[in-house]
Amino acid sequence: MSFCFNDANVAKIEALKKRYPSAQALSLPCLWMVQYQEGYISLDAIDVIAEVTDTPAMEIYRVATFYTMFHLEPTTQKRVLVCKTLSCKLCGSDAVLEQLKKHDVLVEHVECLGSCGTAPVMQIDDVNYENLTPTKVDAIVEGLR
Amino acid sequence: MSSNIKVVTRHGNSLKDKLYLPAIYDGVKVTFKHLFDNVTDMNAIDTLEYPEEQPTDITSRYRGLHRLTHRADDTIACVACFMCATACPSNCIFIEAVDREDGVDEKMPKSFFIDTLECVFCGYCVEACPCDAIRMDTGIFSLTGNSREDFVMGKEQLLSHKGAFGEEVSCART
Amino acid sequence: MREVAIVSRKFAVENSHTLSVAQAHGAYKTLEKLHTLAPLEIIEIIKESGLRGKGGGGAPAGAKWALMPQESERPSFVVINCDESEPGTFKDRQIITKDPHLLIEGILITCYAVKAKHAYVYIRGEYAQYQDVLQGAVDEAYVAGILGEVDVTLHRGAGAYICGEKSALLESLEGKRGHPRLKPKQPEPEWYFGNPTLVNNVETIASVPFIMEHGAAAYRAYGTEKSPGTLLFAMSGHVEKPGVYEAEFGVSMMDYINHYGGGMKNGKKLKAVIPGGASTGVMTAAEADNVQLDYESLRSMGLSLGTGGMIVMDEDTCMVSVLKNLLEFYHEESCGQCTPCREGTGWVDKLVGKILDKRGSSEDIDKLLEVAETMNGKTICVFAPAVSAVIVSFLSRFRDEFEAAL
Amino acid sequence: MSEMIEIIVDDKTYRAEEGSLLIDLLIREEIKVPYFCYHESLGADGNCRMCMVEIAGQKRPQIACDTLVKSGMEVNSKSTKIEKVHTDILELELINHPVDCPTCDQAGECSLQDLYMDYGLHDAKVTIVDKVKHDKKVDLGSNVMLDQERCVLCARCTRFTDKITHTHELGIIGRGDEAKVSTMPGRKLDNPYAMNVVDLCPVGALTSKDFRFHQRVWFLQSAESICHGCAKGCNIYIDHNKMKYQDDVIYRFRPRRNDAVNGFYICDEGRLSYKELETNRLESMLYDGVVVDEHEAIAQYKSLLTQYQGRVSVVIDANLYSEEIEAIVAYAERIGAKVFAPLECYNDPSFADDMLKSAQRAANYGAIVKMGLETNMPSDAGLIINFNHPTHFNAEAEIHFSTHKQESNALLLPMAAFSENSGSLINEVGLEQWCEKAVEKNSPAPTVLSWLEKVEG
Repeated sequence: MSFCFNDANVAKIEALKKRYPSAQALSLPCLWMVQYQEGYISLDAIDVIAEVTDTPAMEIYRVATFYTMFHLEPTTQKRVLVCKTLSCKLCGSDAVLEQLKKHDVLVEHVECLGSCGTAPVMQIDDVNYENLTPTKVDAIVEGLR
Repeated sequence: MSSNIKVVTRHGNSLKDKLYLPAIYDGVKVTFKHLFDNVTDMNAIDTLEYPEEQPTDITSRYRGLHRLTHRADDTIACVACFMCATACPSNCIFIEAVDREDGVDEKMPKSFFIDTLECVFCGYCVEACPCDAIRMDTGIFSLTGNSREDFVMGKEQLLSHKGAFGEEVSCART
Repeated sequence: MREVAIVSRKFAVENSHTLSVAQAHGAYKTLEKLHTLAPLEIIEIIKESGLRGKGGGGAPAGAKWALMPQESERPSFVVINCDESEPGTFKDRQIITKDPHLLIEGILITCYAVKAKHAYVYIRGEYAQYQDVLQGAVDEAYVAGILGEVDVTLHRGAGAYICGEKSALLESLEGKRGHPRLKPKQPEPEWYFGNPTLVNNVETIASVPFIMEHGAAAYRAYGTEKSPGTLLFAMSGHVEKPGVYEAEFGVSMMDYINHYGGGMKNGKKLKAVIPGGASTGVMTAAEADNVQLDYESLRSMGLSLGTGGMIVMDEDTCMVSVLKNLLEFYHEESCGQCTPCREGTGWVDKLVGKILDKRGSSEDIDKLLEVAETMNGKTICVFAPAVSAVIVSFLSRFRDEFEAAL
Repeated sequence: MSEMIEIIVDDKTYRAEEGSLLIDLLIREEIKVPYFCYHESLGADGNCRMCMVEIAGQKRPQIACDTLVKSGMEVNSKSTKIEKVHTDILELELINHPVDCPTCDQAGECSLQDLYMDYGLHDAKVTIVDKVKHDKKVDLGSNVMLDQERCVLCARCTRFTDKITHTHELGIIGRGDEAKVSTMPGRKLDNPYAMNVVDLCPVGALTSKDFRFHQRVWFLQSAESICHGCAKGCNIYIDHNKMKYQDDVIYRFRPRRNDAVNGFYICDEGRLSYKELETNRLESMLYDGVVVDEHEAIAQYKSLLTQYQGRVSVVIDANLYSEEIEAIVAYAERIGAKVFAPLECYNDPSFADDMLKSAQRAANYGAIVKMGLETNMPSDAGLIINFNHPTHFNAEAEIHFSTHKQESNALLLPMAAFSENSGSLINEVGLEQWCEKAVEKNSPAPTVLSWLEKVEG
């Protein structure tokens, strides 16, 4: 199985190339595109990105493993990011986590999501769900189906 | 006086000391006392009637024949680090190392020989071992053989020796 | 308390992120005036205003702008740091969602002053939904012809706290791992693919239009002598109404918490406050009673103002578990480049974990301080020194709690 | 070239080029400074934080690898304060290290061990038991084994594949204390210089599959020599040892620094060429496939020489030492033989690259050219006396001084290989270099010079 950027992404890459002094700068945007297109970042995709960005594939792989938001393994479950950092912890992220364990989702315990004022918070598909309570968690996760 | 003759001054503080004869008498007295005791009671002799009689006073600190210890899982404890061979003053330990494939460790001896004819039983190898893999606690003090080769102990033989004082497995490698 | 709205003036306006609403409320007015001034004159105004970087360090912005070459063979760039990852900090997100055009206006002024034609906004990966709002505003500005001569590109990070450090951010923007760079030997601009680059925080740039419009003196009318102007202070944790509220430097911390935050949650007693984001250390309730929110006051206590994102903790909070929580954060986020940070953050995390599990000994507390000492001042960036300061601040103020946990 | 200035290190004055790296000065002047990540050929990376020194006027200790020498700079490299810094950072390097020196092949030449002896020597303060775990046995390919737990993440190996070979196989992946060196999943380290990462690695993370476990390094003796793989003349150490009751054996070749020739590196093919010196060696004198003693061999030699008087050609291998070549040429003159040193067979363009590998695969190529010897193939030869030249010649009769066994009915006389003899070589650009004698075999084959004495005696 080999990877190809879809047409929309190919157009995006062409547009982005004009906006950076070097193609290497496209590695993060490309990794994002791959992740949205495929759900995860495969080694094939890394090779394609390496070609697009004119950068060694290893460099792209190093980058992909550095940033925690990139996933190198596919999953069929819904990823739920729960913030575990201080403000959320003080405001009850442990209860949120306990509640989430009862659902069939892939819970990722992540560091600060930048919603300290509306803690506790979780993020699903780039959307923050704030001021959570266990009841709210149930409603939100049920709503995903 | 001839220059070849050296005058030795008598030692001692008193005349009795300077005479020497009383001291000689004291010494001879001890000798004859033992002679007399031994002749009258054969059991008082400290000599062992070996091999009919075997020693009973071998302690755990006695440096007997070497052995290679096992880990708790019964595999060899030695990792072929060559520390014993390096420390050995008589260069009588011969090791060949090899990749260990059983997943227990990375490295083990493919062959491990101690030439006990060259060995001076100093125990440096035991001191040097970082893995408590070689010991001299077998209590074996007597080695016999028909050829020189019989005294070159291989890995299997060294592994087969049992410890004589209870501590069977390597303390360092569990 | 004097109400002030320099950056937050359009926050309450509905749909302020759209160009029409923003313009109706005065957005982009300064652009007409902009070209009547020379770039160097603008830098002078910024210098006079005493504007300080609001990303945590508080370095004077004007001096940084002045490092940018006015004549350069290579193109200059402006990079806006919106990698807001410091726990307790969530102010830049308010700007990019509630008044993105203020930021764009600030960018245009900055680019003019430092002769840059392209600005990048580096947004943390977790802010995708807020990035969309800002991207919408940028698109509108392109359509309206506000952007075009100057380009603005949004660049999304992907979950690395260290990319908030300016040189790590640039590495990341170059498409590499976010490793901070070795520091230059003399003052010089940052470099993006070898091109001179200015890196500023979102709020710093968003403060620029006000200064342009009303002059340096108007900005200096707020705040203190050394910390002029305002900051989007924020609070979270055990307060009734957590959130972001703009206030001038120098206000009393307790006044701020009581006035905007509605006091402590459930009427509990205050125990401790982390003054400006996780890395700024911790203070006791007694210290919080007397402290003013400006860089110098906090510096004198051995703490720092950081981004002004306060984390408020009530009497029921266990300080050992708070420190453990923070150290887990640092352990997770260390980039792993320098030995003291890579190994030290893990060790202190595990040590505090040991104390929290009641397996610790008094030696472990001393060891914590010793490791903290080793982590201080021996690394490329200030991540490890910040961790070190956090440990020291916790142990110097709440040592009894740690000892009780043994 | 920049101005030479004076700086003070530990109260002594040194001269250095302004703006050069302080650590280079410290290394050059042999002032003890601990470091892992710095390497003269890879430059500063500043990640290990070990090379800290105190600089007058600076509040904090500074890393010497990122400090430029300035006139009047005062450096202190051994105060109690700075020694504590070294000790403390070294301790951090060790907290997640498995400390498995007994099984580690780097033991004896490991920077961590050496620095622990210099700066550590304390009991472990680490009480945490859950060290970070990684893979301990990764076969990277190209004879390189990786132990991720022993790695100090100095990034020398990754910088080598990035900056020197530009092949980018290695990288540090992950971050924080989970960071580790790796290749991309399913891919291998694959370049002709790959094994240099083993030398570069300051600790036991990268070891040579070819060498590891064969010998402990403290038993080895090193001789300074030159690689015979091609005409580049890369400087090497021949690491060899004679174990009790055994023969003297070469265990490995290591590159030896020479900035004028090979810098810090050698190619893998050259590095592994030591194996040829240990295998398939001609050990006895043979005539017509039958073992003969020295007396018979010399008698046979002389009778062949008499029989083909006037129709004798001498052929010389371009890997022989200059001294040997000169002696052979002089001998040929005495017996009235023509001298040939055909070079055609050494030419292998497929071997060449723009780093260290030369298409001329003969170590003393330069000497043959310099002496102006006939490089054509010998023609109309009755008898060919071949001094280890690899080509098979058609002649009525042949006498072959050879290091290695071969299928031949000729008079085969074993001779010492370059590692068993000393002499000088001239490389392809005319640089003359000396090779030490390394190996003393239990029953050594005669050298060319002693053979000449024997056959003329």
